[in-house]
Amino acid sequence: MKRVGVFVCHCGTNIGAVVDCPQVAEKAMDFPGVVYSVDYKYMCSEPGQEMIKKAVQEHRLDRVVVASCSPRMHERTFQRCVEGAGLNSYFVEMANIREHCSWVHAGEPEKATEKAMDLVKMAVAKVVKNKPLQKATIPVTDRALVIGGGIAGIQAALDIANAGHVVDIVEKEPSIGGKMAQIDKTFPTLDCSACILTPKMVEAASHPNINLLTYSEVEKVEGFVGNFDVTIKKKARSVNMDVCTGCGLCMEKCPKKVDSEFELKMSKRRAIYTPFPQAIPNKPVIDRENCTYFNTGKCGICSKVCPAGAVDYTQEDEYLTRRYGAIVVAIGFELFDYSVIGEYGYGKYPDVITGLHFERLVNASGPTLGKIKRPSDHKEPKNVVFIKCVGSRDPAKGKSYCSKACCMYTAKHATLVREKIKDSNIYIFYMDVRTPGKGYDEFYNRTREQYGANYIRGRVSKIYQQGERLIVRGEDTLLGRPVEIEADLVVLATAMVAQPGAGQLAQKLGIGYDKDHFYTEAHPKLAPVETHTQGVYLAGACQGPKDIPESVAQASAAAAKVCGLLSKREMLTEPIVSEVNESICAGCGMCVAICPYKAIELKTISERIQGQTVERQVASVNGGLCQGCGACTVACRSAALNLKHFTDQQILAEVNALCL
Amino acid sequence: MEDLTLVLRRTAKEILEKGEAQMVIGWEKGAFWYSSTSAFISKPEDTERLIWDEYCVNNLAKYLLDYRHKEGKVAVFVKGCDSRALNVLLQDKQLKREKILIIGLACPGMKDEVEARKLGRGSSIPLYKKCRECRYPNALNYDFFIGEDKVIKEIPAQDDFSEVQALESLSPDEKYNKFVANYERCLRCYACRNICPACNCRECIFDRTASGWSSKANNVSENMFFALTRALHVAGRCVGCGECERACPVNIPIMLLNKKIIQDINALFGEYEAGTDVTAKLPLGGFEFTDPEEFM
Amino acid sequence: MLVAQKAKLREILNALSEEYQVAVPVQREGTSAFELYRDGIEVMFNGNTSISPKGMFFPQTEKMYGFKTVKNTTEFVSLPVEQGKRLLFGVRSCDMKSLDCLDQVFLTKGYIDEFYKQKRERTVIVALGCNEPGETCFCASLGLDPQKAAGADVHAYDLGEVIGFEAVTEAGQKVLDLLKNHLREQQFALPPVGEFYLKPEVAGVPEKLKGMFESPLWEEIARKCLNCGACTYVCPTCHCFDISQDVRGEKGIKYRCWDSCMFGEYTQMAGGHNPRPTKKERVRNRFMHKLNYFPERYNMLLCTGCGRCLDVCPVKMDITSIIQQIKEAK
Amino acid sequence: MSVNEVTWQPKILVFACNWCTYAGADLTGLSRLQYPATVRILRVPCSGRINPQFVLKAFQKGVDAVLVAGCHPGDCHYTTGNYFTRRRFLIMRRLMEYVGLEPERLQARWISAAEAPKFQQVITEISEQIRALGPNRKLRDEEWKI
Repeated sequence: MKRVGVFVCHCGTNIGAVVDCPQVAEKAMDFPGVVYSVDYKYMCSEPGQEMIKKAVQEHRLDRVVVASCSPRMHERTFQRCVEGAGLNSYFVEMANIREHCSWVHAGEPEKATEKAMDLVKMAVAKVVKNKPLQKATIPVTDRALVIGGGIAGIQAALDIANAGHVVDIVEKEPSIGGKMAQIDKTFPTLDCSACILTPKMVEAASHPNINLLTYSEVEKVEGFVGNFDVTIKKKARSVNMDVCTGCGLCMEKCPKKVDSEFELKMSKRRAIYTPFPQAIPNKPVIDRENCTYFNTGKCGICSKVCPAGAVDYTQEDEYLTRRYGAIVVAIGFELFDYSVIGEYGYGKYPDVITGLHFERLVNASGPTLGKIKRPSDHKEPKNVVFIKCVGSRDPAKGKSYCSKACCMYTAKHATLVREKIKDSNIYIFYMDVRTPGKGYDEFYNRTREQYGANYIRGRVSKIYQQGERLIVRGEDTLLGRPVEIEADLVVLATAMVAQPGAGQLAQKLGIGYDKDHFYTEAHPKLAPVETHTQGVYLAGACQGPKDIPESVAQASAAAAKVCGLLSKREMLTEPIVSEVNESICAGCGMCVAICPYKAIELKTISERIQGQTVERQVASVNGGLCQGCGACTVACRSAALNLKHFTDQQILAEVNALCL
Repeated sequence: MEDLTLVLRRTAKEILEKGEAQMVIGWEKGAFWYSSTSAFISKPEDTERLIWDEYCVNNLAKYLLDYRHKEGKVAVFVKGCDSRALNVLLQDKQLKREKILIIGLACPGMKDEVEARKLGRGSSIPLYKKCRECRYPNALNYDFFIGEDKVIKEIPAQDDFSEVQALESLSPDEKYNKFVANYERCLRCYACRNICPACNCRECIFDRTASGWSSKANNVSENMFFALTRALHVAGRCVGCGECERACPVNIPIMLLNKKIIQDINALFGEYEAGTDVTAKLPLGGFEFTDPEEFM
Repeated sequence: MLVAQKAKLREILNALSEEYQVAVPVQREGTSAFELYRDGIEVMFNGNTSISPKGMFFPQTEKMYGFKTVKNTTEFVSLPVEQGKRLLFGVRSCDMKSLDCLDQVFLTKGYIDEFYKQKRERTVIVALGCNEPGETCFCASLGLDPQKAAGADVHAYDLGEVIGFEAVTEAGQKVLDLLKNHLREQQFALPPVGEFYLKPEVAGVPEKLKGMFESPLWEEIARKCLNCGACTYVCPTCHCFDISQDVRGEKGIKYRCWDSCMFGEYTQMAGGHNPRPTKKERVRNRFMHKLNYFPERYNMLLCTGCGRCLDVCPVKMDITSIIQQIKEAK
Repeated sequence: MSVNEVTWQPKILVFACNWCTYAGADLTGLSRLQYPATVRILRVPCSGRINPQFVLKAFQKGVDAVLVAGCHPGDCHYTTGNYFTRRRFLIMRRLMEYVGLEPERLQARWISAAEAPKFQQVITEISEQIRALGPNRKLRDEEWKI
């Protein structure tokens, strides 16, 4: 017979004001197995935990039930507590009488008390069936993978590499750098984006511990923390990277011109190209879709002019599989394609552009060499209208969330216009101005006061072309009157959205994502860079809209987590995994098909059956791969599979207890 | 069928004489004119016992499990339903194809023994209901076929779910009362399970009371737990051979549950006919992202 | 002989119901069993019930006692026992014989099973003679008189339009006394008993089986067996049970329920060993028990020739043919 | 447990996956959203762990309704567990309705960790439905008193 101790927590008045805790404790003494029961103000406090430890000793308890808050809050606390008392840490169960009881039945103290008793009864019924579980160890491969070579990926890779671990960066574009490479200046300091980014890019490229795998994508992820086997597809560059010197002759001579993605179609690039002059690696790729040679079999100029003979039309996509101990996902964001909605004439009027277009227009190496010229007729705009929250905070047409960086970059844009075009007028339509951040509000105030940007609170209802100008019609909600502005250029602060392939990558990695396809962190506050899949971490805007400093900070945090993991040769694994009763298992393999982690395979065992040795197949669970979901247990008709700590018998015991 | 009986005996004899299999599983005559029963022949001279008549209803596929760890091959005669059953056993990885010699038969439909006993010799005996409804009378998967692999029975255009639908149209209480009436008399003898080819667990949870899943107590609640659990366990693997119902000593219409699930699987996840394709993915062994969504 | 028109059976049963809790054979949903009599229920006359009346004395599930744990002590609680006189109408010879077998088990050799005894003692039995044996019947081969069931309190005879009654015991006489107003005296000869189709010869079988434990016959016989429990559960003489409990929190009930030697779990030992691991051992045990062990201990076969096992077996295991095979075995 | 008509309160068992619905129920508490004290939540790692047999057992033992709840499709912490749940319970719900259980008594819902109002609403709705239906007696184990 087990000796269960029940500890009922008042949580100050959080529980105690609704649930009659002393009565719950008293009632608990009637439950089978309970030999000690007590209530206390704060079970999780130091004295509370001491109380548990003491009771375990004095009453020879071998199982503990803590009736308090959600196990998602304090399960670890009490596991450590009972461990401190000399019990296996899995000998504690929690009854959630706060979140699931006192807080939601505040007006019904009697029913809440009765429910609390039921919840304790269920926990007692389960805990007596708890088995001691031990964490096992698995080896850790000392190599990290960073997916995405933007500022977050670069920062994470550098931090990990500097700590002495080998890192591979996988970047789908031909160059690392990401969105930050397209940005002109950074707020609030207005230092040049390239000036602070390119040194980092160079550092990453030349770091002995970092391997760049550009123009590459993650194809498949198998394995588990410490041992991810990742297959990476290296897309054919058609240029031999080992031989190419990056002289750029091919790009000069290539006759085929294509819209530049980097310049957002505001200028041309060649079919053999680097995305931008400071690209790293600064070696070109052939865009096969647009290359004349690949389309017609004729041309071949690049090959002819290449002094190093690096052009190789026969190159094929290459797949390589490597084992990594940890993965940082830093695939960044994309901008909301507002042309789909078509409001504000975006996609229709050439002079309605996005903030990122503006970054290129204002950038010294951009299509206009830093002169702000409007796309339609390359004239210098005088009246520039900025519209914020385009697609953000707009659940009807766009996204419900705030894209966070727009208020600041719009202020920055306004400043840049005013600096470059002294006689310009700036009008900024906004819903709210949000400037939390070091130096941010000061920057915003400068924009208004020093640079004279006109902030108009209200939404733009319509934009239409009249002659050469755009008429922007809206409402100033502060003054409560309509506004109409003749604009030369309209800049939309479009929402940041998840990368289009974010969902698929998440499925490969087995990590979660929200309705907007931003990746879900393990805990919004306490585990902001972890995911629910052990060994996979998040950095940058793939987790949600972020500005550069935040992305960098998160990248360093993720790197710290990776270093923590890789610094050990082996790690402890959760013991809550499925197990097979081989004597019952018939080897039907239903579970094999169902396991999302490919943690189950059939193995052949030999067995004596009536004096005869026979070989038969049974399921076998890889404890390192198994994440403990338990889907296999339901597929197993004969119940040969069971999930430790959540066994059929434990769940049935809870069901039975509830119904007493 | 008498002619085929001779062919069947000859085939069995040859198999045993040539040592192509250590045993042949077929049918022989039972105590009454309307009963044929399973026969296990390992000597060539005993093949004379074998018969093939309209009472060879017993599905032989499951017997193969008894010999899966034995050396050598076992030959088995299969009708359409036996053949589908055998396919399910292969799909469930309970048999090795190379250890079985399958001799296919074209089934004309089997006659209802209960009716036969009632009506007497010489009268026209109706086919089992399950045979009237059968859409796969011929063996689907075989090493060789006796006679011509030509359908010799009338094939209904589609599965008949009318009884299921009739039940569905009742009120909750009416439905429940029907099932109570059926399962009140269940003896929990497990004949349905033991004859069912889809019930091929090494150890059934109902044989392990210690597992906490079931008790031996016989009452409507436990009996229905058994019935519903078994229906769920064979879901997507029930070949509709109806042997459960035939085996039931208290005449419970067991197929009412199985057919309901077959009907729903077809409607929800696309048409699926268990045991017609060994390589098919089991309906409850997977999912589609596009499955109907009702839980939002 | 005392007789009544068959059409008056309803009145008779209604009259008996005032004194007894009456159970009668009833057909329902393609099966038949003894059920508590309710006015108007149609009594089955042709053939025997598919389910034997064994359960009236030895129910499939029977609560034995309750228990409660309070703190660290356990209290036993006796459960209410149904009282009052019962009357079974329409029990056939074979099933009467099975009660003789069960009486041996539950009431003799120094062990009295109170649960069985209590039910047996408060039950009077009106047996019904068989004129036309069923196709699977073979009671005559086992020495039973299909028309006159030994051990019954009253013999009833199906005489076409009328039913004849003869009291055998004092309790039976009381029953007929109750029916005074419904019965009249009239001479009737019993019709001849029809021909049996199955005629196994059991003579010498129990003795022969003594040396046949290791016979290869068992493996052959067992091949087709599915190891379901249909035969044992319809058998009027099979009497194995398991004791189990239904625990709900600090309270529980001990109950016993039928078990079957056909099931693997029947001989499963806690340590994992099973002395009857395959169907060969289980089938052997069933027939050895019926035809050898039981006769050795109680001097009677544990088979009454009711034929139910032949009837229900999904794979047509046939005890008469098995008896034959035993006789022929070398 | 005997069913006393006067004092009867619906007893609703919620099988909740640890990552979404259990967390959603936690958030309901954190948000102080009130709902009837009729439910008892049983935590499982994933809705894919919920064996339909648990549901049958629960009805046998005497619950009045069962709610099976997990992450929205696509959001499963274990990637695909809830897709299996969906298949299993599409079949299970139909089967239970077929044998005469009122469909309200077995429901399945996707409730994310963020959907506290949905959790509140679903529980409130089910409680009302079950209150209207009254205690469940179908599939129930025999009741006994000692």
